[in-house]
Amino acid sequence: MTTTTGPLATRRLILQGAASVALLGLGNLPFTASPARAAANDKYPEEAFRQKNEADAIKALYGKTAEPSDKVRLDAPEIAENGGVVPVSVTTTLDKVSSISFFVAENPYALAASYKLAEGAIPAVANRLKMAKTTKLVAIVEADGKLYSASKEVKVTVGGCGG
Amino acid sequence: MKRTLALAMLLALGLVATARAANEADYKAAYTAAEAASKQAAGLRNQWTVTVSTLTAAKKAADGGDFDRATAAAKEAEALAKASIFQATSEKDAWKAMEIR
Amino acid sequence: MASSIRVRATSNGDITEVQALIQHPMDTGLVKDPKGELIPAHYIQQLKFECNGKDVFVADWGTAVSKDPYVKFSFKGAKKGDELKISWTDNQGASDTTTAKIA
Amino acid sequence: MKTRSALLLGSLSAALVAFALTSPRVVAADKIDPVADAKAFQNFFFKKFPNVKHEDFVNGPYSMNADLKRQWQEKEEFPPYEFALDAGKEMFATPFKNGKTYADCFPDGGIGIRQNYPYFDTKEGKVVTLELALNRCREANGEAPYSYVKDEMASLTAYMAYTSRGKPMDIKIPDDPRALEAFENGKRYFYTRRGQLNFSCASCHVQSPGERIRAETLAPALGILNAMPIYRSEWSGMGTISRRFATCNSQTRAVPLEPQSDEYRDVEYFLSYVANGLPISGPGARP
Repeated sequence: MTTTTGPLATRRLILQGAASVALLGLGNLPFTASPARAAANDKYPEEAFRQKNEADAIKALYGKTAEPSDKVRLDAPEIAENGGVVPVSVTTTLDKVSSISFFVAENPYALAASYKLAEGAIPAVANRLKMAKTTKLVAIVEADGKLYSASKEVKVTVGGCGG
Repeated sequence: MKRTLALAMLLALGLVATARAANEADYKAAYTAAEAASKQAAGLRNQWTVTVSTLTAAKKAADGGDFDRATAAAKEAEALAKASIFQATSEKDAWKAMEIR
Repeated sequence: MASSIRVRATSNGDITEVQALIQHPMDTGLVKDPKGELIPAHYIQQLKFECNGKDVFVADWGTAVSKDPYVKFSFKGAKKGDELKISWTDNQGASDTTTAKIA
Repeated sequence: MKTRSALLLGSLSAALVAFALTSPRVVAADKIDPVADAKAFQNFFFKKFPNVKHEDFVNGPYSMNADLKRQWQEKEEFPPYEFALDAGKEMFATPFKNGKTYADCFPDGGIGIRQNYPYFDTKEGKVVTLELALNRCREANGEAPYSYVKDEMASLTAYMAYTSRGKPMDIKIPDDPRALEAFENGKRYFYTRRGQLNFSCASCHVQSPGERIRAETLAPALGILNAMPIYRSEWSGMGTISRRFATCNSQTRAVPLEPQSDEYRDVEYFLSYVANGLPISGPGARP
């Protein structure tokens, strides 16, 4: 994330503040909201990418919640070399995996990337993500209709000494 | 240790705000002095970015008619310029202390 | 000008490993340019990999994917010489496509 | 802001005094002796980081931190400077309006020669860097020179560096008092403190390589230019040596000089000469 100090950083903080306030209101949304169609369709999950926080984004994308599983191995640096380019990858021993997604909790919009794996695709993916600041990183794997997750904290800060 | 003390002292000296409200004449005097020091620092190829930004802030404040702030900023710019001149001259020999031999 | 997609697909007989690097600014729409105006959001939304006529891998991307995005995955069911078709579309309607032979 | 930098100033000079006391024997270095300087320079780093392989120093921060090295190697599989490299290769082969190309300006057609730059031009009596030679080639062929800090220059130098990858740095100092003077000027610039933060290049790259300045790990000065030009995630773009010098200056709050001004050419000459023997690893990817 290019370092934007000054007015913009404060604007983003206000943004996040507003987001968390809005979220409280959402909290009591009836759980039985219509589950989004299975992620396997071709449509770009517009709604999921608009969600601010990770729980909403998972619900919007998959319509169900995930349970942590040690079969999902999430690989990300402890201290990001640079918030703009963070190499992140996930592999899993689960089979019949149809979708893998990455959520960066502290980003303005939590859902970063979602991958749909067709028949024969090896359940693993590596990519480079942007992280606004030190954040929890969550990887979700949809295997045989159930959701499994792994998460890790990545420390992010700017570089350089003065300026 | 002695060298840095002098540097900090010089910096502090420049920051002393004049008691009575500054008027345009005070500002002009302070600004010309600051500009001269800044030119000298540039001449030594050792200008500081903060000197340049403080000088522009002084000018901006003066254009806005706030001569108190403008004079204070001009004085600070002068102090910064002087500090950078002091740094350039003292480093002429001081650099050898860090040289790997 | 060369395509915006650089891809390397290598097969060890059974599994094909695919790496792709795409030239794209991936602007989030939250960053200001030096003049203080917001740079409009401009990011790849969908990236598709097809082989032998069917999708093998589809990426849906948001604004958190890095500039000049990179992705790596592998899949079974293709062999050396098969053709891999890669295409992307972004939120401003631009797109690009290229094909690569599996080495 | 003011107190923070005063604090920095104070703590820094304390560290300086400590360093000065421990630095090896102080000898009146009136006679300029680049060979001895280079030997002392390299030994300082070899002793300070005994388990870093000598040729690994050219990988800057990645020679200092295992986790960073892993992140870097992952990126090197498909490096972000790939586009600049391809663009540079294409530009290098594209003839100028007069039909000539860069190959006509450089020995061996410009391929595999980066390790000899910068060199001391005895006719001009000054150091000539690769970036300067490229622009002079353009001007000699009626083309407008490129900006020293923008992508075109970075792409050209990326391609030329790539053709020299692995070759040991091989900078020569001719038997010419002006060349010795340029070397000494470069050395003086490298060790001179500047900016309100009162840092010299050595304050970071000699005193504390491997340590962090916020997110970044400081690279050792030895071999620091061998990986140039670099793709920096921080700039999410390519950076030439000129751009790196200017940004380093402004970080210590010193106003940068004009790109390719004598001081920058001389410090590049000094830093490249003391890295003689270490492999060229450009173009590089850095935080």
